[in-house]
Order: sequence, then C-alpha cells, then structure tokens
Amino acid sequence: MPILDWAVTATFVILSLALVIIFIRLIKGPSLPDRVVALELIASLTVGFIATHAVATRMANFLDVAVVLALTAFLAAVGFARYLEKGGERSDD
Amino acid sequence: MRIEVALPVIIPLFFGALALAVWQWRGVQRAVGVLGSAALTASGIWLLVAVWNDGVLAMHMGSWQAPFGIVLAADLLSATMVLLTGVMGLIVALYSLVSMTPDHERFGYHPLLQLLLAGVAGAFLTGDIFNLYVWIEVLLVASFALLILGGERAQMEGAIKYVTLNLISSLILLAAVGLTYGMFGTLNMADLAAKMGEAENTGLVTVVGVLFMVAFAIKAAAFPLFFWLPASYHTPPVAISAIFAALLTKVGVYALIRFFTLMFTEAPEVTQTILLWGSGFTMLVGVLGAAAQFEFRRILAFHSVSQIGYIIMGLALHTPLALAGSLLFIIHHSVVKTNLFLISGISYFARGTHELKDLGGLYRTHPGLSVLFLISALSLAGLPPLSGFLVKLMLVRAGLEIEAYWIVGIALLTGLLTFYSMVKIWAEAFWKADPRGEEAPANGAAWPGRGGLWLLYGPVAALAALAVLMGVAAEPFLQLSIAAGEQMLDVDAYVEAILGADAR
Amino acid sequence: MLFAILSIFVVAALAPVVHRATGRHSGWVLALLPAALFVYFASFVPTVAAGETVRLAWQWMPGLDVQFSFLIDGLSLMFALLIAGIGVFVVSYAGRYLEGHRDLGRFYVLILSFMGSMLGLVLADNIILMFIFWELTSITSYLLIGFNHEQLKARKAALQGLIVTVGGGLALLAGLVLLGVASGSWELSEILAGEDSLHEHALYLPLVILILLGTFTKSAQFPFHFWLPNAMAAPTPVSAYLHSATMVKAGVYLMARLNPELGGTELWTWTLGLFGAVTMFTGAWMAIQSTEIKKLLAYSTVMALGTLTMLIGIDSPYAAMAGATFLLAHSLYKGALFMLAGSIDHGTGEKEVPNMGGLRRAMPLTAAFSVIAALSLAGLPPLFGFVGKELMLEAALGAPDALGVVLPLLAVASAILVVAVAAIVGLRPFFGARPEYARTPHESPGAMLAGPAVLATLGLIFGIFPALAQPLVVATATSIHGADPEMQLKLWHGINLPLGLSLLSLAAGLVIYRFWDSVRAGIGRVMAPAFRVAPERGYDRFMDGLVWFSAFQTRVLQNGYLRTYVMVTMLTTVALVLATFATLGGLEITVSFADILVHEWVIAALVALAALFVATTNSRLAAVASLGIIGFGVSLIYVFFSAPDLGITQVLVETLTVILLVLVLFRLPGFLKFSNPLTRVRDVIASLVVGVTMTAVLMATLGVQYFPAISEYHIAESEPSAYGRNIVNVILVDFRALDTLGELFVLALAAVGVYAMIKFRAEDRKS
Amino acid sequence: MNLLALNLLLAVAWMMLTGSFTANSLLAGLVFSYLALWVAFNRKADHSSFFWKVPKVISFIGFFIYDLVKANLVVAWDVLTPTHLMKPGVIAFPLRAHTDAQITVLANLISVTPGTLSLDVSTDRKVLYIHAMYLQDEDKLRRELQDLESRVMELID
Amino acid sequence: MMAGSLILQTGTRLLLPLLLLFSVFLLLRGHDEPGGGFIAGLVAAMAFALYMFAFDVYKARAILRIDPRNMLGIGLLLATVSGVPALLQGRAYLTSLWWDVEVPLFGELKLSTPLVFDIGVYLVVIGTVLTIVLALAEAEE
Amino acid sequence: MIELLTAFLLLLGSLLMLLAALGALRMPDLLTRMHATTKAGALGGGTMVVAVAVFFDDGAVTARALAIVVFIILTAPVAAHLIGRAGYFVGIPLWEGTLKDELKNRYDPETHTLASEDSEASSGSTEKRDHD
Amino acid sequence: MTAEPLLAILVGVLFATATYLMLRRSLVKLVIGLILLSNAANLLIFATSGLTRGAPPLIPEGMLTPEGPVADPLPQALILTAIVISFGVLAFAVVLIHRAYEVVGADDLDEMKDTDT
Ligand code: NA
Ligand code: NA
Repeated sequence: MPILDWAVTATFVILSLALVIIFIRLIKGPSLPDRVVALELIASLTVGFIATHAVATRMANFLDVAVVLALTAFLAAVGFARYLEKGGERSDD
Repeated sequence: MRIEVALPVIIPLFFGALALAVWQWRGVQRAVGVLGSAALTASGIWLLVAVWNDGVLAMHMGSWQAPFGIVLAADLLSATMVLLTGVMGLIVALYSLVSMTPDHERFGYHPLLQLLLAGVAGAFLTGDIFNLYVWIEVLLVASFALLILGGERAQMEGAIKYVTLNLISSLILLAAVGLTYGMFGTLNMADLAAKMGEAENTGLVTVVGVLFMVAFAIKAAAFPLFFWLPASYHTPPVAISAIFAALLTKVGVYALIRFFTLMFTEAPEVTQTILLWGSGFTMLVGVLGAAAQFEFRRILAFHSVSQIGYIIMGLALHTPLALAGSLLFIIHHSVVKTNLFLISGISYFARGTHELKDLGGLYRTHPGLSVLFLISALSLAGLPPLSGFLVKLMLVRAGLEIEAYWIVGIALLTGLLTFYSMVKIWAEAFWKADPRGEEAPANGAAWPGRGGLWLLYGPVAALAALAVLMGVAAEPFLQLSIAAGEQMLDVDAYVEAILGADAR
Repeated sequence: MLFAILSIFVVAALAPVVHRATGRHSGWVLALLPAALFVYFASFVPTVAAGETVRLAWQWMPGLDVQFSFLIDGLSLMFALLIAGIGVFVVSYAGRYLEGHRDLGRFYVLILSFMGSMLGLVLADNIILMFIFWELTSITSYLLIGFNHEQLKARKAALQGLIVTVGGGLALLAGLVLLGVASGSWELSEILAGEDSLHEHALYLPLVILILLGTFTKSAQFPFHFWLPNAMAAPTPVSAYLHSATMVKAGVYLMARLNPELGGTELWTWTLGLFGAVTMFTGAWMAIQSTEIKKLLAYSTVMALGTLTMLIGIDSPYAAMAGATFLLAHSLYKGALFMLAGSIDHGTGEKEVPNMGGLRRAMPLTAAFSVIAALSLAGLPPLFGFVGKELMLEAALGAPDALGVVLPLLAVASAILVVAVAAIVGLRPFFGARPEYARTPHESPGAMLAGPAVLATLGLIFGIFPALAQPLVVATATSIHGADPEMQLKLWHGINLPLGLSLLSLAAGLVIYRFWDSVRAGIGRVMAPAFRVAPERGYDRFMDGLVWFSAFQTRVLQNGYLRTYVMVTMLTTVALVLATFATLGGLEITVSFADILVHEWVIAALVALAALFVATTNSRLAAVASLGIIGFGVSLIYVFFSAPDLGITQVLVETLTVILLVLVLFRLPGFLKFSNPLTRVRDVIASLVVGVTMTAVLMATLGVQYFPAISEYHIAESEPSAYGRNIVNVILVDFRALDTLGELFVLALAAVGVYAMIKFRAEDRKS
Repeated sequence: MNLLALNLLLAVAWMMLTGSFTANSLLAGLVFSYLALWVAFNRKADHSSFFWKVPKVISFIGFFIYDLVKANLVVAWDVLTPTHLMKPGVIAFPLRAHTDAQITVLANLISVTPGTLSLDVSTDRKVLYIHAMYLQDEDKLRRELQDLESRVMELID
Repeated sequence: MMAGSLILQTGTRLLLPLLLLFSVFLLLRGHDEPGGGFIAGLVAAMAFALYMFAFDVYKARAILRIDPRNMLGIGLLLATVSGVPALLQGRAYLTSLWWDVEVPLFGELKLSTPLVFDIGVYLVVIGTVLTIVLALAEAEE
Repeated sequence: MIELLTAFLLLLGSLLMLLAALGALRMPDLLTRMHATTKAGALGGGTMVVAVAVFFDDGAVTARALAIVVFIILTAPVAAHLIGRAGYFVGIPLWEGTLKDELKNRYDPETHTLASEDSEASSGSTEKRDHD
Repeated sequence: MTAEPLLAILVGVLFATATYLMLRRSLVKLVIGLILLSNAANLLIFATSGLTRGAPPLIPEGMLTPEGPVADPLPQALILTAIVISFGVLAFAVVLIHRAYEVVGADDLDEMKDTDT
C-alpha cells in the first residue's frame, strides 16, 4: 500500500528528527532532571519507532516490546528522582 | 546416555542451590560444602573409570541430537580435570571447615565454592563453545564473590582488576563465539572440528582462533595478559586463594588445549608459534615476578603465572608426550600450589603474617609443617622424585625430541629460579630465627584447637602425599596422561564419538 | 640392591626415633647401617675384580623409560665402598661431635638420606634414575650446609651451593635427555656398550657441554668452584663427607662414567684437561692463601677435583689408573683430615691455623693421624697419596699435544703448593709454640678418632701394599678407560721424571711452608681476583642482578595501573589479530551500504554519538542517562532486525542497570580530569586502533557462511518436537536449557556476591 | 467497591493482555490477579484499601484523552512560535480532597490538563503545588482546578 | 527517613498488582510469544523495586514475605531439579517432559518440565534483582 | 481506509513527538520543558499505538495497544511529578520570566517533608547542600 | 546483506569508546566502559550471523513452522543469555566500584595499586 508505506517512511524520518533534537537536549542538560526528561521522551520515541516498525513489517509481535518499554522506562525516572532526593551530585557539570 | 558425564555438573549445582535455598542454616552449609565436593569427587572417579574403559563419552542434554543441542562430553582430558576439580574441592572444603570464619560461611562461602566447582566442571565437560562461555562465567562470578568475601580494602582493589580483565576476556570470548557461529553455523566443538578444515579463508578462521586464544590466555594468566592474577590472588582468605590456584587458570589452559588440539588446528605455524613464544615469556616473567616478591602468597601467585607457561609449552610443542606433560602438569600444579597456599594459611595462623621478613622459626616450632612445605615447594621446583620432576621431565624430553631447544632452555632456567623462590620462602619463614625472638609463642591467637588441627593438616598432608605419589608411583599417571595426549590428537575419534552417537 | 638403597631412606626416616631410643650411642647404632652396606658391597668385589659387571633392574616408569636399574662395575663399586665405608665413620663421628645438639636427630635423617642419594647416584644404570639421585644429593646437601640455619652465613652458603649445583643439574638434565635421545637408550650400560659412537652425532656438542655444565658445577670446577669452600659452614662431619668423599665427586664420577662413550674427542680432552688443570691449580693456590683449617682443606679438595677431571680428560691407561688411585687416596686422607680438623675445633675451639700450634701433647692421637694423612696429601712415600701422585704426573706428561706441556706445568705447580698445604694442616697445629686456646685442649673421644685412624691407616697400608688396592683400582680404571689399563700399582716406579718432579715439589713446597705467612700476605693475593673474587662476584652479581631485574620487570609490567593492563590486553589482542592477517591473509572486506534505511542510520548514529558523549562527558549522570539512550537504541536495533525478545530484555536490563548505577553512584564524587592531553591523545589512538580492528574483523566475516546454520533444525523442530512457538524461548528452555541453567547461576552468584559485599563489612562494624 | 472489584478489573486486564476473551481466560485472570493482589496487599506493609468505580474510570479515560489533546495544542503553539507567550509560576492549591486516591488522581489529571503540572502534595495533604504555564489569569485557573477537584471527589469516595 | 511521595505511593499501589500480573502473563506465554521467565522475572522484580522506591525497604521486604535470597535458592533448585525426572526415566538431563492436564479452571493445560524450568528462571531473576536492590537500598539507609 | 487512518495516526503521533522534542529543546527551564514532553510525548506515543491497533484490527493487538496507552497514562504524570519535585527540590533555577513560586522554601531539607504553608522550620531547600 | 556493515561500524565505535573509557582513571568510567563493551559484543554476534528485517523467529498459532524464512533464532538466544550474564556481572561490578570507593575513598584507580608489586 503506497500511501501507508510513504507514511511509514515519513514517520520514521520525523521520529528520527525528534530523536536527534531530544538528543541535543540530553547532551546540553544542563541539569540531571533535564536529561531525565529527555530520556523519558526518548523512551516514548522508542515506543513510536516500535509501533511504526510493527506497521511497516506487518508484525504485531513487536508491540510487546513497547508494552514493556512503557512500563519500565518510568522506573528509570523514578530511580533518578530518588537519586536526586537522596542528595546525589546534581549540578553535575 | 551416560549419566556419569552429567553428574559432575549436576551435583555441585544441586548442592550449591540447596545451600542457597537454606542459607540461614550454617550447619547445612558446612555439610553441603563437604558432601557436595565428596560427591563430586566420587562422580569424577566414576567418570574417569568409565572414559578409561569406554573411550569418549557424551550426554546430549535434553536428548537433542548433536550438534543441535548442547553436548556434555568427556574424554580422558576432561574426565581427569573433573576428578581433579572434585579432589581439590574436597580438600579445600575440609580445610575451610576450620579456616573460614562463621561470617564467611553465613555469607555464602560454601555455596559459592560449590558453584565455583560446578562452573569449573561444566567448563571441562561441555562440548559446546557457547556453553563453555556460560560455565566460565559461572565460575568467574563465583570467584568474584569469593574474592571479595570479607570486604577488605586489598580485596576490593584486587577484585577491580580481576573483574575488569576477566570481563574483557569473557567479552572477547563471546565475540569469538559469535564470529565462529557466523561462519560455521554451529557451536558444537566436534561439529566445528569436522568443519574447520573446509573453510577457504584460513586467515579469517585463524583470526577468530586467535581471539579465542587471547580470551583463554587471559583466563590462564599467560604473558602478557596475566596482570589480574598477581593483583588479586593473595588478597582473599587463604582457602579461597588455594582453590583459585587449583582451578581458575586451569580452565583457561584447558580451553586452550581443547581449542588448539581439536578445532583451530589449520594454521599451526601461527597458533603454535604464538603459544610457544607466549609460554616462554610466561614462564620467565612469572618466575622473575616471584623473585621480586617477599610475601608468602605473592610469591605463590606469581609462580602460578610461571607454571602456566609450562603447561602452554606442552600445548605448543603438540606431541602426545608434550600434551600428556601439560595434563600432568596441570594436576601437579593444582596439587602443589594449592597445598602451598594451604600451608601459607597454617603459617598465618601460627604467626599472623604473610611477610617473609616477619616470619621465621617455623622449622623449629612446626617441624611437621616444615616437612610438608618442603615436599610441596620442592615439588613445585621440580625436584625428583616428586611430581614436579615428572612433569618437567616429560616436557623437557618432549621439547628436546622435536628440537625445540630454546624453550627447553627457558623451562629449565625457570626451574632454577623456581628453586630460588621456594628456597627463599624456606630460608626466611622456616629456617631463619623467629624475628619476634625465641620466647615468642609458637602459635597466634587464631590457632585452632586440637580437633581443628586435623582439618588443617589432614588436607595438607593428603596433598603432599599426592605430590610424592605422583612422582614415585608415576606410572599410572603417566599412562593416563599419555593415553589422554594421544586421544587429544585423535580428532576423528572425538568427532565420531560426539556426532556419531544418536540421541532423540 | 633396590632394597639396600631404600633401606637407607627408611632408616633415615626412622633415625630420630632411633636417636631418641639409643641416646648417646645413636651414632654407633646408626653407623651399623653403612657398615652393613659396606659389607654388602664388598661382597661384589671378587665378581667385579674378575672383570664382570652386575646389572639389576626393577620396573618403575616404563612410560618415560625410567626404571630402577643398577650397574655394579669397578667405578660404581669403588664409589659405593667409599660412600658406605666413610659413611660409617661420619655417622659415628657425628654422634659424638654433635652430641647434645637439639637437631642431632634431624641431622641423621639428612646425612643418611644424603648417603642413600649418593649411593643411588653412583649405582644407577638408568640415566634418569641417576639424575634423580643427583638432584637428591643437591637438596640434601643444601639442607646439611644450612644445618646451622639460624645463622645467616649458613643459609647463604647453602643457597649458593644449591643454586650452583641445581643450575648445573638442570643443564645436566637437558644433557642427559639429549644423550638418551641421541643414543636411543636410557641405560648407561646399553649406551656404553653401544656400537655407534656419539662423536659424530649432531647432538654431541650440545650434550657434552650440557653434561659438563652439570658435572663442573657439582664437582666445583673452575669457575664454579667458589661455592665449595663456602659450604664449610656445614658441621664438620658434613664437610668431611660431602666435600671429601662423596657429593663433589659425583661430577667426577659422571665424567668418568661417560668417558668411554663421550671421551676421546678433542673437545672432551681439551675441555676436561684444561678446566681440570686450572681448577687444580686454583684450588691449590687458594688453599695456600686460606687460614681457616677447613677452608684450606676445602680448597685442596677443589685441587683434587681438578686433578681428577684433568685425568679423565687425558683418557690414557695411565690417566685412568691415576684417577682411580687418586680417587681412593684422596677420599682416605681428606676424610681423615676433615674429621681431624673437627677434632681440633672440638678440642680447642680454634679454627684458624695461624693461631694454632703445639697441640701434639694435648692431642697426641689427633696429631699422629694428622701427620699420616697429611703425608698422604703431600704425596710422600710410603703413603698411598704418593702412588697416586706419581701416576698423576706420569699421566700429565703423557697428555696429547700442547696439553702435554701445559698440564705437567700446572700439575707440578699444584703439587708444590699442596705440599705446603699438607704441612700447614698436618704439622703447624701440632708443633711449635702452644698459644692460648678458647678451651683447654683435650683429646677427642674414640668415636671421633676411629674414623681418622682407620682412614689414615688405610692410606698407609695401601701405600706400603698397593697390591691390596690393586683389584678395585684396576676395575675402576677399566670402567673409566673403557678397557683394562693392564697396569700394576707400585709404590716404587724407579727413578724417572715423575719422581724428580715429586722431589722438586717437596722441596719447593717446604720452602713455601717456611715462608707461608709472607706468601699469604704477598704474592698470594695477586691472583685472588681471578680465582676467588671474580667467580664468586660473578655469582653475587648474577643473584643481585636477578633480584634487581625481577623487581624492575615486575615494576614495569605489574605496575598496579589497571589502565596499563587494559591497554596491554587490548593492544595484544589487536596485534595478534593483525599479525595473523599479515601472515595468513584473509582480510577480505566486501560490504555494501546500499540496503540501509534512513532511520536505521539515524539510530545507529545516535547510539554511536551517545557512546562518544558517554566517553567524553564530565558528568557522570549525563553519562548514565546516555547509557539509557544506548540501551534504547540497541533495543531498537534488535527490534528492527526481528528480535523482539532481545528488544524487551535489552530495555529491561538497561533500565535496571541505570537504576543500579543511580543507586550506587550518588555517593561517588563527580569525574575529575586526571589525564593530561597527551595521554588522552595516546588513548584515543589506541582506542581507535581497537575499534577499527574489530570493525574490520567483523566486516570480513559478513557474508561468510561456510555451512548452513544448525538453527534450521531449531526452527523446524520448535513446535513439532518442543511444543513452543517462540523459537528463541524454546532454545532457551529446551534446546539449550543448559546455557540458561548456567546463566541462572551466574545471576544468583552475582546476587550473593553483591549481598556479601554490601552486608559483610556492615556486620563487621556492628560487632 | 473493594478488592473483589479490583480483582475483577485485573482479570479483565488479563484478558486484554492475552487477547483471549474466553471463560477460561477470565477464570485464569481471576486466579492470577487474586494471587497478585495477595502479594500486593499485606497488612504488614501498612496499606489502606481504596475503592474505585469502574464505569467512572472509563469515562474518565475519555476525559483524560480530551484534555491531553487540548493541552498539546496549546503547548504546540508556544513551542513553535519564536517568542514565549507563557507566564509560568508555581501556585499552592489548597485541597478539599482528602483520600490518597482522590489526591493522586487529581494531581495526575492536573498534570495532563492544559498548562498545569502537579509538582507535589504537602506532607499534611492540605496543599497541592502546581506549576502553571499561563498564570495570566490565576483566579480562573484556580476555579477550573476546583471544578476538576469536585469531579474527582464525586468519582472517588 | 524521608517523606515519600503520596502520588507515587498511590500510583504504585495500583501499578504493583498490574505489573505482577503482567509478569505472570509474560512468564506463561513465553514459550509461544515474546516473553519467558527472564523477562517476566525482571518485570516482577521491577514492580517490587518500584514499591521500594515509593515506600521504603522495610515495607518492600514485608510485602515480599519471602527473603529474596531464599527465592534465589528455591528458583535454582527448581530449575536444576526440573531436569532430573528425565534422568530417572533413563533419558538425558534436561530432556523435556510434557503432560496435558485438564484443570477445572484453566481448561487443558500444557504442563511441562520447561515450564517448571522457566518458573525457576522467574524466581531466580526476582531473587537476584531484589537481593541486590534491597541490599543496596538498605546500605543507603 | 484503514491504511489511510493508520497513516494519519502515525504521522500525527510522530509529529506530536517531534513537537515534544522541540518543546524540550526550546523551552527555557525544566518545568516548562516538562510540560512539552509529558503531554505531547504521551499523546504522541498513545496515538501511534492506536494506529497499530487500527491497522491490525485484531483483538489481541488492540488489547496490547490499550495496555500501552493505560500504562503511559498511569506512569507519565507520576514520573513528571517525581522529576519536577526532585528538580525543584535540588534547586534547579526557574526561568527568569517565572511570575511566582509559592513552593519556595516549603521543603524541609532534612526530612523532605513539604509544608502546606510557610513556616520557620522549612527554609533553604533550594540552596545547595553538601552531602559529603 | 542489509545493515550488517552499519552495525559493524557501530560495533567498532562501541569497542573504541569502551576502550577509551577503560583507559581512564575513574572507576565509574571503567564500569561504563565495561557496559559499552558488553553491548558491543552482543551487537557483534547479532551482526555476524546476519540480519533479517521483519521476520521474528515466531511460529504463528496453529502452524508447525514459520510461514517464510525467519531471522536466525539461535544468535538471539545466545545474545539473550549473554545479556543476562553481563547484567549479573555488571551489577556485581557496579557494586564493586561502589564498595571500592568506600574503602579507598577516591574514584581514582591510581589510588588502587597496592595489591600489585
Ligand atoms: Na557470517
Ligand atoms: Na496540565
């Protein structure tokens, strides 16, 4: 289906662009919470990539990865937050 | 289906798991420590007898036909190594009953030891290169945990180097396994042995072989990849050092032997040359490292490096006699080096130090220990008719028979320097007058009571007896090792035994 | 025979018990053993004298051609009798000399073990068996020299002796194995009887050199002679035994033994002849410079060993006879003199000859036996030493080529000096003025005099009636020469050149004795650097250098810096890989970047960038967060290429790793800039090399698949045979369940380790 | 509503996950979710039970999605335009809601309504701190928040 | 002792059973679809880790009821022993055995030694992660 | 038709993601960035997953897609709250255009309790403290 | 051949960065280097045995074998095992550096060379 394939490719490109942009935020920081926010969004982007890939390949099984991702990426944020609360190095630069 | 092939793996796994499941009960842990290793020893004997009678044995795990499943396979080399593992485990387990503190036991010493043995036995028995990686990791992580047990600063420092370098080794190994699978589509050693010759790009295949070599050489602590060993071996409690000395590097050496007699044999001009150079440097650098040390256990640790050089030398020479020499050297070194570590433990109980300058007078106060030390130390140095001489003779003869003069020269020079180091310990710790003065008590505060002494001295005496026996009643050992050496070079028979046998 | 030798070791092991049971008579009781052995060996004399040899063998290690085989011929019987015979007196002497010493029991163990080793050495027919006993003599002598081990001097001397003899021993081992390989036999009797000479064999040169290294070190030949005088740190019975009769002669024995097979070449003759003669002269020269009585004797032993070596090298009937005679004579007088020196020490507490004098009244028997033994040492008629010296000079004169000039000159020079030495040790302590001694001089007890008495007297008897020694000496000479020398032992050879030389040496020797003090102080030191200082300094330099070099190389290699280790490890890997490619070729890369989708490029690039960021950022937490990105990116790569299970696992593990890092990191300080720019540049280069190599190797394997993958079976059988539709999971829990089982244990072990790491010390602090 | 209801809810979740809407699947879901609840609710762990109404939850999800879309359009505008229109600030919002569930749901809903983000609840649970993007009219914002709070309290008792 | 987040705690009360359920789901269907004992175990362990983050170590230990170290050992035993029935039948270690069991609630169930094995994996993974995480968190406090 | 809807949802979702990313890059401080990511990110992810559900039109897939949406809804606000709270707690500076900050000085630096009104006990939470 | 060359380059980058990190003096960098290295090894296995898009090794319900060619499941199983093992080892390493820092008091490997020489 050409439209869908075109859309899938466009989606991949858009997501890639988003990924690059958020990566810049991750590198720039400046604070750890900023980076964690970026990481969170990257997890969401990964979900998006997986969803797109599932459509592109017509394989629904890949969605399982997204399920796990949606659940656990949150854990990392919780971990970072706890780190900050416990008084870890924060300005970090 | 031969159950004896799998038992040496299942037994310590089971006992280790059991001990972990009831880790709160120290009594059970201690019983597991001894019973597990005793059962492993028994199964090792069973296996060796079976292999001696029936040739190469295999068990296809899960009943999946080789090469599709994982095969556990035992030839004489494997079976001997497994039995060695059991014996060493038992000896150290007994010794540990007295030498380990209750805290060490509470924090899992006994299951860790069992699982170390399981990993070692698994590595010796597996006929699958990825499975080998897994078992190496099992024994490695068990050794990590044992290494840090107690949490001293030195242990942590040593462990960082140990962990880092061994992890690098594991990852190189893993990469090599992957590359091998990519090229040959199989992981089974026998299958690989059968297919290896058909690869057109020998260079590429040999490069993968070299990656394996590096990985195993790190595990074996060969030059110039041995750094982790002298940095860490002397840091944990002595029973742990002892079992490390007995088994850890042996797995690396075993794997080198397995890989470069069975599989990567297409370009001996490269692989054996590297091994030969490596063995020469390993011998010399190790023994010189020992000469620079003035601490009981550090000397022993550096010597472990040096002795590995001898074993690799046998592999590099690649004749039946040389390979037999390597195998016997492995046994010899395990027996003797373990014993020396155990003896250093007793001397530590007596004096509270491992520093040669602070030791002294042990010959006066502990004549029995002195004799046991002399036997072990002189055996390590290759004094006839002890075990060390037998293996040295085999390697020297094997080397001279194929005109590998310079390596024999290095081996002999290393022997001399080994004498030097052992005599240094003897002169300083045993002969020299006790620097604390004549009146100082013979034994430190931690010296165990009468019952405990049996458990300290019994294992040491048993190993010393073994070192003597190997030299004096050498013929059975010789026959075994020569048969093993010939078997190692008979690749076709091995392949036939593994791939030919049918399973599901 | 086997029983005879084993019995010694058994008795040795029991000696402390015997010692405790028999108290002060233990010396005599234990001496019964060598006495019995002496009788036993003596029973072979008729057979051997009749020109026969006896060979006895028991199986040991056929796999390595090692067996308990023994050969009794003239040479081995001569040695066996000396060892057992002198052993009788040494043991009994020691029982009294060391009476009350707390370690006397251990001493018996060692001396008897040594005796057994020495007997085994000289009797062994199998060359490996011989080597085994050879090494045993080294180690037992080490323990004996270091008997007074609480003294640093004793330990040092013991170590020196051990290093030299064991070092030589290892060369000998190589030589003997080469001998076995070259000759195709491991039995001396077969090698000697072999038709083919080894002279033309390619291995002849190396094996001779190696064997001689062994024998020269053991027998204290120049320049290895320095250890022997230092070995005088041992108790006197040991000196008497090891350094007169037995151990040091092991090298001589072996050269004599192999002479028929290896001798007769220029190499052999010149090496033995020259080194022997130089050693002979060195020993004599050094002796004259020494003042301590045991040192004097020790150096004269060096001289004797040189003499014997020289004689073996000359390899004529004369030389063989001379060697056999000299061997016997020397053992008799030197054993006696050592024991007598011990008596003097025992009786006066004095070791320095210049401080001695006038003891003939206080110690009449000691004096008498000393004089007899010293006369034999000096080579005066009618003592057996004279017989030996005459033959020796005769043999030296008969040496081939230029040796025929050099050897007699050195021999005469040595003989002159030895006369002086004999006078110094045999006359000086007993005559002249009597100085003050530490102890009131008193005669030694019977047990300490019995040995010297018998040995000295035998020297006299054999001198007057050489025919008594004739059968054994001839048999010995036959073994040395490989053929019957067909010669009679005679005290009187008529007036000839050797006699003249003897007389000359006597006269000159006495002159030197007269001016001994000034000789010592003056020209005596001239050649000391060459003879004593240089070789020993060489040893010291070697040992110091060894310690220095080992410390140096260890500092360089094992320097404690993990990054050095990592660098070496990585670069070694790369170097070996590249060297292999360079040698064998095979680095063929054919890759295409055509079929890569945009988002795959982006993800891969992002992972790479994140990795670079991780490597360069100065923020630990930023690094950890970037690790998260790498994790997600890698997970996506797995998903893109059909590995959902891997994707899930990667995500979970990465998240967990991040959590762990976060849990752990907050106590650690931030990154510091440690390294300087230059180091970083170096590290970047090294890292690039590693990365490029790995990429190259991987690219070379892409598209290379020689065989279909075994996973075709897994794909086909997953559902039909293993009832699972997720093939990866089926592989994990069924096809390759053993991997997973091991993996579980890895996890569990890591947990146990972590738990111990965190809790163990914590508990320590509580208690 | 009680744990039994939660159990039922989880069983439905199970069926959704397995994608198998059969009686067997429901039974299995009930068993497993019972076990999961048994693990999750433990007296020692100091839990208070909470109640939930399924239909309202579902309608709430719709409400949530609606808000989410709205929120995004506003933010999009601000992101895509070169200058920032926003007047952000943190306000303290006094709470009438008093149960954990009410407060949590409210806080989460606030996080997804336009321009507001819940930062934290005071330890005494009297105040919710909120970061707002557009504080141009704070009173209006507070009224909207109170309205939301009422709806939540009605849903969850 | 620091004050936790009410929002997180309340969220966790809902997420914990959900995650546990999800983990069982992943475990049971792992033989046929992506999942399996390891993945399931990680999810379950993370659920408890989340609980620990939201509340504290002691409450997390309380809710676990069983010490994770014991769970480790039990899981290992289960996995190790799952291969033994085959041995008793004279077949190779870890040979899978299958039973079709009719269970009133679940209908026809495929019970098998690989399932037992995978449950062992599940327990070991939970035990491992929690042993480490709880110990680390305790050390912090 | 389904393909068209799928394509639309995919593109919409990805554009929302892009929006979130742009927001995270362009917004001036942590909290305002979080507004962007929490909302656009969650909605974008949800939209794309719904696209998958629409595309496959299968009970199991739809169930999974819904599960993802539910998980996102459950976790995203909680995570945002935690990060915001933590960021606030450790004193990440707010944008200079921020009008007011009623949370300032309400955290107790030791116990991390949050007061409902200004009190003397809680002060200085936004100052950097030395934890070693 | 699909994206294997791309992965080959990525693997090289990961090896290089991991090596660089392990050559630093910081414990934390060391352990991060190890993490990267293990990722690199896994990707290497993945790449060397060939990449396949959109065909996971799963068998549709009711069928005995997959419909068409699928990605090689065996390397996936190997990598999965390797990931888990690496996780265990790295978890240990992470805690180890933590403890080492506690006992030594510095995140500096140069302070940790007492056990050698
Ligand atoms: Na390939
Ligand atoms: Na909002």
